[in-house]
Amino acid sequence: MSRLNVSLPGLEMKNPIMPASGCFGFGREFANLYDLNILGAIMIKATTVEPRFGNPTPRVTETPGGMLNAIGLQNPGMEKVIGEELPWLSQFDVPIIANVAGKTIEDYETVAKEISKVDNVKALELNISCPNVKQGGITFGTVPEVAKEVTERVKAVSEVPVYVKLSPNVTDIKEMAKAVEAGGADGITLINTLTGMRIDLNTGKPIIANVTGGLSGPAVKPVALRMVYEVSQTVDIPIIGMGGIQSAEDVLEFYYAGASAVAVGTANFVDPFVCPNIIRDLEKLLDQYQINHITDIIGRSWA
Amino acid sequence: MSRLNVSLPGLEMKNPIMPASGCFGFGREFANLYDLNILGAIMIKATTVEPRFGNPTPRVTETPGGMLNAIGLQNPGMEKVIGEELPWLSQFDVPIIANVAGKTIEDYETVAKEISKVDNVKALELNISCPNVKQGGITFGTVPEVAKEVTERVKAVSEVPVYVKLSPNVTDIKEMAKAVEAGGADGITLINTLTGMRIDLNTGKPIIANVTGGLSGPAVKPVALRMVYEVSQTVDIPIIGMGGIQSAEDVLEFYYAGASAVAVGTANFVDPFVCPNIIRDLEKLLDQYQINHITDIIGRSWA
Amino acid sequence: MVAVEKMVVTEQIEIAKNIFKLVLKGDLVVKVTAPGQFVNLKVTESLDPILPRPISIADLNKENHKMAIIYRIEGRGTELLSYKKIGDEVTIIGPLGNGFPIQDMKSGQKALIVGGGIGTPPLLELSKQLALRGVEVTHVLGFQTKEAVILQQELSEYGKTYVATEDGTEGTKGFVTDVIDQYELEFDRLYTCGPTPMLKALEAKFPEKEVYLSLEERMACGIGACYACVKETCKKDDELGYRKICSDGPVFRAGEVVL
Amino acid sequence: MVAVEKMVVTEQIEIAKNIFKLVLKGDLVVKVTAPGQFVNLKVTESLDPILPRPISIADLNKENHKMAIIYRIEGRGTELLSYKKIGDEVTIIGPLGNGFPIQDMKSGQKALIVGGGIGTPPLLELSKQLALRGVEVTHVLGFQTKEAVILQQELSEYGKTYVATEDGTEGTKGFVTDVIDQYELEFDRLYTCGPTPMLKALEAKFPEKEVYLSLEERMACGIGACYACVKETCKKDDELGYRKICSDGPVFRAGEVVL
Ligand SMILES: Cc1cc2nc3c(=O)[nH]c(=O)nc-3n(C[C@H](O)[C@H](O)[C@H](O)COP(=O)(O)OP(=O)(O)OC[C@H]3O[C@@H](n4cnc5c(N)ncnc54)[C@H](O)[C@@H]3O)c2cc1C
Ligand SMILES: Cc1cc2nc3c(=O)[nH]c(=O)nc-3n(C[C@H](O)[C@H](O)[C@H](O)COP(=O)(O)OP(=O)(O)OC[C@H]3O[C@@H](n4cnc5c(N)ncnc54)[C@H](O)[C@@H]3O)c2cc1C
Ligand SMILES: Cc1cc2nc3c(=O)[nH]c(=O)nc-3n(C[C@H](O)[C@H](O)[C@H](O)COP(=O)(O)O)c2cc1C
Ligand SMILES: Cc1cc2nc3c(=O)[nH]c(=O)nc-3n(C[C@H](O)[C@H](O)[C@H](O)COP(=O)(O)O)c2cc1C
Ligand code: FES
Ligand code: FES
Repeated sequence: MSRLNVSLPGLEMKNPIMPASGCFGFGREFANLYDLNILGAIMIKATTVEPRFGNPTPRVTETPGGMLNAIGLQNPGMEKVIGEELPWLSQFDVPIIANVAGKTIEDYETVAKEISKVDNVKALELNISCPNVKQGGITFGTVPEVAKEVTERVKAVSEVPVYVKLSPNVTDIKEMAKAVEAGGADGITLINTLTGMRIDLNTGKPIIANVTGGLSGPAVKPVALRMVYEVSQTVDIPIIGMGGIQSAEDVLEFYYAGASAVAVGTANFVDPFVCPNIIRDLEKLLDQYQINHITDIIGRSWA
Repeated sequence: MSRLNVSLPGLEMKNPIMPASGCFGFGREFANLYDLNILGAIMIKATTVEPRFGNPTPRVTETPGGMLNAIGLQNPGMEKVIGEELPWLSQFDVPIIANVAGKTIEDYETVAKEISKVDNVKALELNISCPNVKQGGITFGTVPEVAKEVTERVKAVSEVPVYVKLSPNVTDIKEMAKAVEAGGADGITLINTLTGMRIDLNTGKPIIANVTGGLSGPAVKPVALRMVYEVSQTVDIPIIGMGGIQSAEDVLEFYYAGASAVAVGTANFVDPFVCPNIIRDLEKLLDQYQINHITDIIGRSWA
Repeated sequence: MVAVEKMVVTEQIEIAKNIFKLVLKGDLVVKVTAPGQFVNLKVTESLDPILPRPISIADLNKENHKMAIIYRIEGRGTELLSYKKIGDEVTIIGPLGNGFPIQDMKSGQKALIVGGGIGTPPLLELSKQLALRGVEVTHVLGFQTKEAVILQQELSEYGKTYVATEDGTEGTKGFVTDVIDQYELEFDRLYTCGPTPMLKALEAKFPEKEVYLSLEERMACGIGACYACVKETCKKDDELGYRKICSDGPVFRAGEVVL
Repeated sequence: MVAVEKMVVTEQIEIAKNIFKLVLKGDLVVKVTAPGQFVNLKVTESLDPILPRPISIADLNKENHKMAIIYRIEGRGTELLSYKKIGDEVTIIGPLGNGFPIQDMKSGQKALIVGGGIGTPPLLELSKQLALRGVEVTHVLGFQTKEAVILQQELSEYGKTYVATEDGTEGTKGFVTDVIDQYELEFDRLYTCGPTPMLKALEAKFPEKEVYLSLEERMACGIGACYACVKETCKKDDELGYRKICSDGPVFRAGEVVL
């Protein structure tokens, strides 16, 4: 029996490793590199009702131990994702988590309703936390009542379990978690990116055209771990943890903090084979630390 | 005429470079390494009414591009700081910024009142943002109304200008800045540390005995810059920026973002000569970028 | 197919001020399919700096599994790269992108290859392969000043090579377009890589001609997954409305995307 | 006085499994004032890892400006250190701390030096200097197993050297305290460095004796400025109530701080 298989609402996974939304497109590029069947799940790029072009470039820049991005939720729109991307992904025996974004609650409802009908979409991830979209987006992710309402309304129309992705840019992540749990969320994913900035020394102007961007990568790992630790002890729904994961060791750390599965974002850009490598190393690491099954260690760091 | 001299409320400085509170003790150790007279100012270790032992060890650990600390405001108490440390520091022609901490508003008032009477203390820095003290501390730094009240009450008793040090662990740093400005703050210092965590793979337990710690160092620089950028355009009082500064280039970035002076924390541990090195390099950098005076570039990144 | 490989440094020389030629050996070389492709290069195994750097393949030798890249020290990443010594390993992700179309160029046709500054390197392999096909190649290279001139000699092997410098310290004083005018250069197809103003000038100058431009943008993934490097299409009714420089380019037909 | 210096690697050898001896050359060496002092060592110029690593000075040669450190690969920092080659530079902050008191030890007096595992290295220079003063030195070293034994031969040069291993694969089976009992070792002063349980056992065993312990704690500044490395004092009425391991220690008289 596998020591890595994990069951979460809607998700029967071979292992708890999945690429994070926005860092893996719709899988096509990585399918050229390795067999996507080995992944625990795939979180696809944020999908909105209409196609979106996103922000002007430069959209990314590097920071110490991390990177900033302000892609601006570029995506081909719900219709194409449902009509082309998801059918293409159905060739793989991997549950898809559809990342849903929008400007209004109605947008979220529309996308959630339609995309949750697709066969291989096993769960939704409500992106109420994208810092790079000017309207809507960010407020949903920082006001508990609004987050609760979005969650409730999406739950009412979704045919699959709903995970809510929380923003780390809040005073009290526990409040946010409790709000979305009360709204009926089946799980929580965190963290999205921390809002940050970098300035070009030659021009004195921000490097990212959008001025600020979302900070991700190893630099944010301590913040992500702290939030997983806090939230996992506050709510009764499972957490998919992310933020700076680069190695199987990092996966253990998130499990100890209280995560029930993890997602890998930025690291896919540093090494496109990072997900298969982590899955390979994880099994060895369980031996090394004499862990019988990965689920045995959830929350081991709790007092 | 110097191209680096800077005047801020209470502070006439040869240059805008000062060690950050808690990363320089009361200067004694660094005085063995170089002449403290070259510094623009010194932010001394947080001072509380009573002596404090602080948290159990381990108190520090490393993270990707940064570090976590949970010192717990260890300090010899107001009486000793006023009776021994500040007189010793008075041998240097450098303005001292006294970092004031406490559990209650009364604590802040008591320390502020007494310490602001000392001759070489030219400004206070209200530490309402230390994440490593369990009672009091953190609430002051995350609730605008409370922050305003502490500021007002300290302003009423202080004989020198009061800077308020803001926590980055908030949803809206602009709100906090406006609150302390309304409370009469003469300036703002930011950022204090982001709350983070790291787990020991061998034990599965947090490495920091206090469980969480404050994240500092280059990893947080993008967050610090973003907050300086936001706050400097929101309030009319000057900002002393900090968070991950390691080089003269970093100083320029903070100036472009909107800072009027900067503090250097963690980098003092990586290279104890970092402050003199930055001061030396800064002058050259002004040449390279054809900047006449450092104050010319404050906020150059603003739209 | 894209691979990740630790390639070994077999040569590192400074060919002009702050411009280096680095030769790397590894199996990845045989996967290169076209001149103008690039690699994403990790300058260190540590996370400082964390992102790989996109650098064009300048010269290829599939038989002995070697390729050369030519880069200018711009910032910390390229500076660290310049410290690599023979025998050191460098992690390479590649080959990436589609490169310049050459299969449809026939012997006897005329190609004008225009390079600007540090955009010149990928044109070396391009020129070599065109020449091999019997295409008549002419080069026009633009630089700021004499010290910045690179690859003039190497390119001369494959065809006539003109140089322009902005300050006139070498060749024609002025821009590549001045050289083209001055010598009334003719071509069936123009290939170019260099700074955006130069690409814009060439696009504007030859609206009726077949012009291929190699573009740059800040990248993260380099393979088309992150949407960091998009450009809008010129045609507003284009089905997608955008192209990714890393995976749809970096070479585009002039008029395809907005420069 | 503390200096920051790029010292040059002149030797790097693996003296036991995952344990390395690194010899560094530089002017900083002449500033060392006592055995048991340590340095803070940057394993890379990059910010990954960012903090310097505290490592004891194991052997000193002031004349030719060399010092040796002996370290075990524990994590990423020490692993990276083990890749340093002859000629490489390593940035060192030091010397730090106060080291072992030896000035008051007289010729003919007896010192018992007890080392545990990777705590043994600073005892080498200590023993050398004590022996030079005519002090009669005896060593007891404790390790987990035979493969982990280090410095047995080097220390034998200065005095009798006993070894204990937990699994009995070398010397006495058991702990250093077992060796001391077994051979009824006597001393005027005991110096020790090693894991905390060992230090505690020695402190408890010789409450009436002069025992000096070298301690460890996670550090940041290494110079006494950050309050990362404090230990509570045993005496509750101590004026400070704490000591900093980096600047007040790392060596303390047993009974001064709570282990
Ligand atoms: C397809 C492509 C091919 C290229 N080929 C070459 C080549 O053959 N020779 C050469 O010298 N340069 C080439 N460049 C530019 C090269 O990528 C940058 O000069 C290099 O990344 C700068 O890195 P740095 O760390 O020295 O500078 P920094 O400014 O410190 O880099 C910081 C970050 O910005 C990015 N960045 C900075 N400048 C550029 C740029 N112009 N384009 C894309 N990203 C940038 C870096 O990749 C890095 O993520 C190419 C760029 C692209 C997109
Ligand atoms: C005064 C002093 C003298 C020392 N002398 C020696 C010596 O001579 N030989 C030797 O092998 N080791 C010695 N150590 C321990 C050595 O500092 C650690 O083994 C080393 O820092 C581990 O670094 P790493 O990157 O390999 O491990 P990691 O676990 O990756 O290190 C992560 C962080 O934890 C810190 N850390 C980890 N373990 C320790 C520890 N035991 N003590 C202090 N900080 C630690 C590191 O400095 C770093 O900041 C000494 C420690 C101190 C305090
Ligand atoms: C280039 C990029 C694009 C992203 N796009 C999305 C997105 O569309 N939807 C979303 O919920 N999160 C998005 N994220 C956030 C990641 O899914 C993830 O939460 C974050 O990057 C932290 O993980 P990491 O440190 O492993 O990258 C994006 C991140 C990056 C770097
Ligand atoms: C070890 C340590 C101790 C600190 N102690 C204090 C303190 O006593 N008072 C305070 O206001 N900030 C304290 N700080 C926060 C710093 O002053 C500074 O705000 C923060 O570290 C960000 O700057 P940096 O990235 O340059 O370190 C401490 C930071 C560190 C690393
Ligand atoms: S760099 Fe990721 S899509 Fe081009
Ligand atoms: S490490 Fe900073 S006080 Fe000891």
